[in-house]
Amino acid sequence: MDKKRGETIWTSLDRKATAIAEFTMRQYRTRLSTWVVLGVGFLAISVVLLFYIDAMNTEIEAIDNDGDSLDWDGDGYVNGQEYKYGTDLNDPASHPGLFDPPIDPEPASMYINEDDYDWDYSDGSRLEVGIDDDGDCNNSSLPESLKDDNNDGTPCNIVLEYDSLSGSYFVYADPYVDEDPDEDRYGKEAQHRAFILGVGKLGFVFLLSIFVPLFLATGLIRDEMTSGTMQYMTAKPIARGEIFLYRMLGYLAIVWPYLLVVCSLLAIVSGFMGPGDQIFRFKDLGVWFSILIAALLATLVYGMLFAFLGVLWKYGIILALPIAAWELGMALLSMTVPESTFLRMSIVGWSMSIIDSGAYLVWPDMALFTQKGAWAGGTGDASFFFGGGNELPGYRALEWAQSDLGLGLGPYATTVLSVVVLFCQAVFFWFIGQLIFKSKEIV
Amino acid sequence: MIPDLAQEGKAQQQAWVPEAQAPVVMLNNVGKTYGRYQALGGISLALSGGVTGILGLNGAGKSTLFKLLMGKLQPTQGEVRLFGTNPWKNPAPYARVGYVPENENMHDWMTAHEFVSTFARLHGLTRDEAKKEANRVLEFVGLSDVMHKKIGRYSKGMRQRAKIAHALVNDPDLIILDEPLQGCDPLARTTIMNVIRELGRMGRTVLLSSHILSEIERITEQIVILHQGRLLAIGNLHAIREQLDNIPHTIEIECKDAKALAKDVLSLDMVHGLQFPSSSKLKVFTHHLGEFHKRLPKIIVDNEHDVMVINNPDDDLQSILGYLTGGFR
Amino acid sequence: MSNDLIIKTDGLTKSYGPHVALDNLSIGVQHGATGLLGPNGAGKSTFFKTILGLIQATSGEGTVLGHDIRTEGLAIRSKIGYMPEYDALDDNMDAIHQVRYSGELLGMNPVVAMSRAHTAMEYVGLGELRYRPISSFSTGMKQATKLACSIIHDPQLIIADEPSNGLDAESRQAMLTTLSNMVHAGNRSVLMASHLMDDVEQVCKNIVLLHKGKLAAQGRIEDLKAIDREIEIHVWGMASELEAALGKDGLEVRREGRMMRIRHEGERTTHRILKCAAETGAQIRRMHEYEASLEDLFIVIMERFGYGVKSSEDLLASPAEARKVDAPESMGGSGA
Amino acid sequence: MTEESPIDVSTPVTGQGRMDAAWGSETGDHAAVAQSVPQTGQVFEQVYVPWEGALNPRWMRNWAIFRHHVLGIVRKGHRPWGVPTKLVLIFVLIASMTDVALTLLFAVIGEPSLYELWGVGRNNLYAHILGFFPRNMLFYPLVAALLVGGVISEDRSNGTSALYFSRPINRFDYVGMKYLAVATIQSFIIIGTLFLYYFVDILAMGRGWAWILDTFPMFLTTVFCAALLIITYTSIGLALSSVSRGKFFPGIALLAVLLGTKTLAAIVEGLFERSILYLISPYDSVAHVGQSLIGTNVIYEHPWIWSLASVITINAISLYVLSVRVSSMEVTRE
Repeated sequence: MDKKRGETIWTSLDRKATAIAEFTMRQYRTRLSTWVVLGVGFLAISVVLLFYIDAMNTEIEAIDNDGDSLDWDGDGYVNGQEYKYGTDLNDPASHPGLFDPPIDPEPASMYINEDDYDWDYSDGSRLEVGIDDDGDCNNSSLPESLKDDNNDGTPCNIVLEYDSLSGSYFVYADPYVDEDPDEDRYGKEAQHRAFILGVGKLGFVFLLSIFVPLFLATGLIRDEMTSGTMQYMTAKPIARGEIFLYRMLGYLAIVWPYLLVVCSLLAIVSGFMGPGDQIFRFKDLGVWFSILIAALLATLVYGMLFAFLGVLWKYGIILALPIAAWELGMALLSMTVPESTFLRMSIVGWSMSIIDSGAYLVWPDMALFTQKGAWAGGTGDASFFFGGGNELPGYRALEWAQSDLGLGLGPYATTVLSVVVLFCQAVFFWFIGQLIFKSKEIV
Repeated sequence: MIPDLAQEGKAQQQAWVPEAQAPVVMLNNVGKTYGRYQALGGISLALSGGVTGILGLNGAGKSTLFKLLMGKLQPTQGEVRLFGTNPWKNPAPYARVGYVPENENMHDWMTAHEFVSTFARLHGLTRDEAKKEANRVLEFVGLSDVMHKKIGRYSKGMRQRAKIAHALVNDPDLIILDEPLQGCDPLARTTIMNVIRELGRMGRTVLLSSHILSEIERITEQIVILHQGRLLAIGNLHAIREQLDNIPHTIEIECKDAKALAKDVLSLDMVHGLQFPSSSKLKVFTHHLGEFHKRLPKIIVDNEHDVMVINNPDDDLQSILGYLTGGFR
Repeated sequence: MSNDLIIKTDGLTKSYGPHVALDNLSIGVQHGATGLLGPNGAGKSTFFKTILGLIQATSGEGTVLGHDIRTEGLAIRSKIGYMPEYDALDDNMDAIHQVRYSGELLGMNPVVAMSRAHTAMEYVGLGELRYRPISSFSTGMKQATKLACSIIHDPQLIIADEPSNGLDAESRQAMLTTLSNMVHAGNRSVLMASHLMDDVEQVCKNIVLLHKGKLAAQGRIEDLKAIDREIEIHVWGMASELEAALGKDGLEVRREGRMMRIRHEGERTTHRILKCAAETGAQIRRMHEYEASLEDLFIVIMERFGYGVKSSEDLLASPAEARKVDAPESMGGSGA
Repeated sequence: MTEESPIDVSTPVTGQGRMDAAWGSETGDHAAVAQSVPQTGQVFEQVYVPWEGALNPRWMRNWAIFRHHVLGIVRKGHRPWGVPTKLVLIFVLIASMTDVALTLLFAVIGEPSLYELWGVGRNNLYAHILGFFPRNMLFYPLVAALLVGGVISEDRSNGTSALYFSRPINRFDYVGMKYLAVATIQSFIIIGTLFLYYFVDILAMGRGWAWILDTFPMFLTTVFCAALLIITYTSIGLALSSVSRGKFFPGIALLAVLLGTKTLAAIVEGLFERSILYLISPYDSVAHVGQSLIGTNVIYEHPWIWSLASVITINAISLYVLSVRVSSMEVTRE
């Protein structure tokens, strides 16, 4: 049609696109419900953020995992000190104070969290780690054979073996090595990671990405059709498929910046609040970035899906409810069984695998890190001192929020594949939607 | 417009009627049924140029006809052609059409200027061009002083004018107005009628529907009459009336002395009946209305009759509609 | 006389913040049919709501059928029938049930309501259509159903907001006849708002004209009409020539299309017109003395409030050709 | 004549002005139109039938509103609930009778251990009303959402609010009756099936008085909890319905409130092991009260009185919003 002034078809397309997108954005802006929905979404995420801030500011109570800060015999010398000097733990008449020269009793706090983990990440399949910081292995009166419980030839160390089948590490530890880890240090880090993953997966990809499109995108075409205002737009020289697409653009122009703002806010706050020596945890930005990508794509796909349902049937929104329920189930499934085939038939499943890939790249020690929490200085899965699963604080949250890559591919391949699949889903819904919209009679 | 198509050879390929000759609106045996209900049954017509009033009672199929033309509905039978193109699933011909739907709902949250310029941009105008065009058409319909106010605050007449403005923004060749005068107060009605008449004078094809007969009569004499989905008549109002020759035309004349006038009137050979409802009233029946009216003034003046009222009660739309639809009720 | 007033307001004022919707209205509506006129936004709907006791007036007082509008809203609403301007029907219900339900809402027994609903539907002319869903109704049938809803309890006063809006000639006539029947056969009162002046003229004896919340005029229609005389002719063929000839003859002519109005200047005016017609060969299809309609009255009064009628000449302030230039050819413009 | 007419106090309407005015106006051939009316054959026969009956008082009007909404579920001629709504209601009604069916089944089979699993007991009574999956995740909120969706907002969009308010009905009655009607329909499904469950158990197993005396307080408590649940859902839903124009927004918003707060609280519990945020979830607050009153295993850490307070607060806020919105509702079509 337009062949004037050297215009290509693209410039005129572009004009129509911006016109409808701007129109849609203005429509959203003038509606109170838009702001209520976005505001409530922000509020909901902020509530979780508040809990996070509170958790970061609360010292996690230190637990004496190995019990050496106790003073069983009441002689003023804690077990750890007596043990170090070889006196009898149960005899009040035997303590280092009777030595010559007498040794002053050490405060009990010296024997809490005194033997923290000193494992570093390495991607070897078998590692030898662990230093007996407090010397209660090296200096103990145990025979050498017992000091090398794991039979690796070196006394007082820990051997980690990576099991590629289960994707986790086995811990073979000599006694009294790294047996009293720092709960606060571990717990903060674990909670921090769990928060990022949990809020990213359930907060952004599930809660925001389903409910925001449910409110904002369902009516994009349907409301205009029921109120009859679609009459104006469909009387202009523009294909219905384009109207569908450009209305979506307008929707994305509202939702995507919103997600960007909320995501950045959380990234900045958690970056400053997070544990660690550095002022800002720059590395985490990678995870936040993958969360953002996942949320953007999820809102795109859900938006297309719900707009399509709105076109399909006047009561299309009722179909959205079982879909939302299915997606909730899939969200929970992908956090527990990430390799399930069902996930391939969902939207959250693919979105969450983007987040998992991001987390895998930024925190490659995740498997080891969770194992640390589970082992908990030997008190976790092995009943060494007190017997019975005393995982470190934060471990359960992290285990709940974190999941492995379910596709059996590397992180980059998983990300690329997921992005492509989500895009294809969006295009698919758009295509079907515009086909139906095109043959709809507008009464 | 024409060269574009010709040089691409499309006209020959797709066996289109070359645009210059294609009527603006062409319907060939077009029908539309909703379930069991027939809204339009087999209508054929071709229109171009000037203002045409589409007339019919509520539910006669006027809106359905317009929606078929605008590609909002798919015809159940027949073919619709707009500038020689099928409008269903094909937005191309809308570039030359302006459509004012009957629907009262509008984008209340926009100003009229935003409304018009947004839709102007859908015609491929740039932002600045669209703004300029919006100013122009809003000025044209007389909304320039309130165009930066929200449409939600407009009265019905202003809303109708805003709708007309949005339809005019691409300077269309065909303007379709579905009940543009409904719900307007007399001031707004007069203004809108002037706008429509002016559009017709500018050589646009205007289709206009209404059920208020006197309104259409004031705008145009070119009419299409629909009744229960059927095409009853098309053409000039008076021509239609004159075609209905089996029903004699009635002329009522009021004068001082009806009998005396009757004598003189009888001398005209086209008169074939007289009636005296009262002593000062004369009813003349004729089959040749134009001829009679041409000669009547002379007779009156020459014979110094004192005529107060001449009335032609069945020359208006209402009576024509009555005659035409009478058989179908 | 004040006993005859069914609606009486005294200094009624309603303001929404700074916006004054009703400004010191003192209106007396007599028994019988009364038309309420005013352009859109004149405060007609607010007035209705105020006298129905649905919104509280800011100041002033009034009575409807002897009940205070401030305190006795329920009693007023039991005695009147209100027919709103907009659609007020549930599309998915059958007409008869909608009408019956509206009777039940007034406190009728379901059985009584049903029999009255049949009567009312019959009365408004929807007898055969009463079991059809409202969604299948045309505008005229919907309006009739709304009327049936409001007259089910045979109210003393029917308040109808734009009763003939959107109706074709036939249904309009039916609606107006029904309303007049209520007044004449039933001896009820009708207060109707309308844009179509013909309608008001047909049904009502009195009018109240509102403008921007103020009372612009009230009284009997006949009293309000001016008595300027004009002769209206409908010309067919040779209109321009006739216009010129009439002008030459010294007659004042206004022309719109094939219709002309000529100022009445003495007995011989018609004769002069016919003479000119005979000379030019124009056919005068119709000629009669033009009686001022309510619409003219409306326009006169509105003009005094500063509402101009935009004429074609105003629209043509810039010539059409000049306007066309900047429209690109591709969009159907004439091109440069 | 013009001098005396009220329109013409200051400036006389001159002939010129009249002419101008008349000019741009209608043809003025309404006289001709009027004449031609009889010619079109318009015969309009009307018989005016006066009615002098008395109108019933307020409670009868209210009963009409209530009846209109409740009977609409089953009969034509009353409020037309949508087909999807009716289908979902039937589906949920059947689905919430699974325990009734299983009780009957195992009573017939006569296998005591299986019967113990499904028969009336604290846990099963609780689960009938307050079980999260699937009842309070899919069924009951969906029912509430569908019922509540258009109940006020459709009156606004159809303009039928004028039907109520132009009649002697005040706002309180209007909203109160709608509330009651919606709550009653939910009660049929939730409490009705609970009663059925209880009595089927008595009949099928031939329970004696001792058992009935034993379980009846528990049963009554369950009924109370069910009422609490219905009231809470209805209050929130109607408040949402009163603030919106569409039919769908209130429904989705209700589901979003119920499931969104639950999800949010679940996130916080999962991450930080704190159950306090469940106070903002209407379902969990009611469930917590129910767990404490019925005496099943309490899965929340905070005291149940807090949850009760939360339920009351949620209801109070909703009812406040509802009353404010309804009292300021315009009598027009929006």
